[in-house]
Amino acid sequence: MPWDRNQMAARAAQELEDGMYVNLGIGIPTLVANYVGDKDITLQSENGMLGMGPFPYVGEEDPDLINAGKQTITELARTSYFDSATSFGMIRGGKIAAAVLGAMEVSEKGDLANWMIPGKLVKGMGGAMDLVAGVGRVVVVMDHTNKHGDSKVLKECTLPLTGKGVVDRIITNLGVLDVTHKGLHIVECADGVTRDDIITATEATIV
Amino acid sequence: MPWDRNQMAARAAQELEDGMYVNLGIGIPTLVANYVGDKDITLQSENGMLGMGPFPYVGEEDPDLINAGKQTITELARTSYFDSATSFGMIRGGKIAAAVLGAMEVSEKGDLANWMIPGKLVKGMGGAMDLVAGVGRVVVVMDHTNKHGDSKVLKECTLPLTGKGVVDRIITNLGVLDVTHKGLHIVECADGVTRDDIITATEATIV
Amino acid sequence: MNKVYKTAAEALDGLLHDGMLVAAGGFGLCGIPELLIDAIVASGVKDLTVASNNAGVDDFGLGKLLATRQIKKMMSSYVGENAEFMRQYLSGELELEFNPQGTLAERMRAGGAGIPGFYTQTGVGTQIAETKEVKQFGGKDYILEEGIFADLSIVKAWKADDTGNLIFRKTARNFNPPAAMCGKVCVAEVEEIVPRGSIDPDHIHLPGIYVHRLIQGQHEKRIEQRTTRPRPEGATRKREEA
Amino acid sequence: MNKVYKTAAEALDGLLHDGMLVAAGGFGLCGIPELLIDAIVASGVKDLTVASNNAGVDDFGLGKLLATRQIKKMMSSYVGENAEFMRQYLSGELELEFNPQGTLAERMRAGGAGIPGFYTQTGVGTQIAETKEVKQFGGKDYILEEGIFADLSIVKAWKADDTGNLIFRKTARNFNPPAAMCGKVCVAEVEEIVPRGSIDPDHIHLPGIYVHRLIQGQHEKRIEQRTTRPRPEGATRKREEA
Repeated sequence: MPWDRNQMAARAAQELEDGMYVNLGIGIPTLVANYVGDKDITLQSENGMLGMGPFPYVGEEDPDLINAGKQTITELARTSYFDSATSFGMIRGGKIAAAVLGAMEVSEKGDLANWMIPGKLVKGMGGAMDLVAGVGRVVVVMDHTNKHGDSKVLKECTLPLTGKGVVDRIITNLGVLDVTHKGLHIVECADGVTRDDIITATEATIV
Repeated sequence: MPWDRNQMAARAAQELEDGMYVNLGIGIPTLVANYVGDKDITLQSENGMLGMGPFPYVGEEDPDLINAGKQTITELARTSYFDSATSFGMIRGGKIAAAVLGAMEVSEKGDLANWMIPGKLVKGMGGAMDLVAGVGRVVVVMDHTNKHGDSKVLKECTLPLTGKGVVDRIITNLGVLDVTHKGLHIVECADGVTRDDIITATEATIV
Repeated sequence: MNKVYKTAAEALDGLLHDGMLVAAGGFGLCGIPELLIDAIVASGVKDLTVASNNAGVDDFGLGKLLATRQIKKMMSSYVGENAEFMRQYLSGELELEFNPQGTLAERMRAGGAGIPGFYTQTGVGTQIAETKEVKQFGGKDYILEEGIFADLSIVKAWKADDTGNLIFRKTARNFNPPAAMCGKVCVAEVEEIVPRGSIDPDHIHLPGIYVHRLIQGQHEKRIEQRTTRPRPEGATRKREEA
Repeated sequence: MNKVYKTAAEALDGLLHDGMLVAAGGFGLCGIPELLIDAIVASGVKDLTVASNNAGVDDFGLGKLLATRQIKKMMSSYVGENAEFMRQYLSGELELEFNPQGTLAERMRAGGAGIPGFYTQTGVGTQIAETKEVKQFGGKDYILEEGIFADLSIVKAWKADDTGNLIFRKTARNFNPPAAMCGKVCVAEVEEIVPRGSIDPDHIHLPGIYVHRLIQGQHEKRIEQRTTRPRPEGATRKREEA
């Protein structure tokens, strides 16, 4: 049975190691925070914070304390604040060990498209281009196929790119794939999902 | 009679206007602070401070509070501290209205040499190149001639440059000269000094 | 040196002209110069280019300047919360220059620091790079991004002293310092102006040299997404360790 | 995540190798990582390139590493207080790359921020520009300066919490933040380590992400030029307005 959103998040959480500074994107990646367990992970919010805490208790929302998804959050004992230039300085400078991001499409070369559908969706890339260009390791978490059943794991992305050759690992509802210079390598299959199931659902080259 | 060090500093202080942020170099320029009178001037120390105060009282020296000349100083009510990248960001970015600097040589084109005598003096430029390239107005304060009686106001500098075409005004013991695109223009003569005295003491073109 | 003005309108007096480039601080609706935006709306100045990470929402922040059609062009990284923006952009009434968020922040800081251009890997191989010069360092491609030099900066801080030294609060700092740095003139609005000397000089986030005019005012500080969790019985800690 | 080490030697264990590039914080003798410098002297590592604004004095700070001839090359803006430095340089035993002070600071920050190169007007038309690429922006010449990517950063702060968040004191901040940013690994020495949560997160000057290892120790904090003025009868104020 393919993984659900929470199982995908839990799998992504296994990518994170003790002591890491990590940036989690919006959507399923946000759920990863619920599964880090005892690991000492510091979450960056790219609007200017390290050490992002959980949502506040009702009545304790602070308009001056939001995450990159504009949600009210809280601080922790380790928290620091800084401006946006400093925040992206640490992203671009490779100080963030890993980012877990959603995607619309990923290619077998590690290209990522997650910011724009021409003529349709023009919200902007936000910090995604900076993150994929700068962080140590990029892990994508997404459904393997779109709502029409088409593969989102492609030979070439069809949508405008967020970054070229930037994805290290893809975690989907079907399993875990690594981007290698020869093509995609299946690392793990979800419970009850076979290699053949993944190959069938994938347009990209599997090696 | 030519101006002495303090008179030169007093004359340089007239260049400063109310509300200005100013950087004063080492030597005679440092004395300028004694002559600003009621004008509201904020002094920058390029090692990371705005609002430089006077020397501390004996016994109140703080090793963490020095100016760019490595002297112990004090802070004022307006003081702020910042790192060196920020400090030179404001210098390079033109936020400092004026710098008053010493010089070894100045040319009629506004070239300045004040950091090096090849084979002899290799202390380094410190922040001088950044200052002359970045601040709004560069005022040089120096003796008109060197100890051998040779003019320090030249057609062309002979020493390695600190900056090219960067000097706006020259204040010497003999008077005040402006750098114009045609040559140097005598703005003012020290008491008892004539235009001819200045012309005689100057190698550069006076217009 | 008097930097303190009574109202946003007075603080902007003489600074506005049609076609100017304005850099604005804020992220989403957090830490935005809401009073100065309102005063710019009231001034009627038009054909503005605005460099700001976001474009407000339909009825708040920069969204108000979009509603009045005073903005000709936005330089932003994310404009997803603004339906009127989307409409004007898709119909071709509004120009939009998308900048990766970190590139936008760095372009502002660079402008303020006298740096006309810098190289970054962000956007290499994407449409962001299409019109930009590419240069290799250490065998890798980087693109040239230019500093932003704004005619006016508008920012929001928590507190100021009367010399313009600013402190921000939590994530409301965001784009405000780089936006402030890149303006020929910077006007700041704050929740409280305190006498000089009241703020520890080691706690100042933005030195007063960057701030030319200053107002104190009441801020709505609207919350865009109020996310909470239930309070467990007896829980009172506001700050906890993960 | 344990960043706290007992001694400077332990904190540097495994990080030193001959020929490496070290970025050091400090200005003059103010805010220099004196304990880490001593430990590097003791380690015997050699052929170092050191990026530091100054080179210490003959018997203190980086001057100690010059005395032992462990430094092959300095990247500095001002080395005027060091006679041994001058001797080694003039005799050709020591390489010296002069950087304008602001260019050096910005090169460190750039390295830390993933920016391999930036343009500046500083040094245009001087010997600093001789080997550098020139580019025009708005009709003016600017030279290309490259980011510094150090193998190791050594910095001194006033206080740290156990997660490596740093605060500096007065002008002892100086080059320490940009130096810390540009190192693959950064080791910081502080006067006091406090538990996480003890420092207001809005007062932190350098977030712990930049600091990999940390020691607490006793600092000499030598004063280079002790300048004072006589105390007027009854004067006690330490902070006054000009």
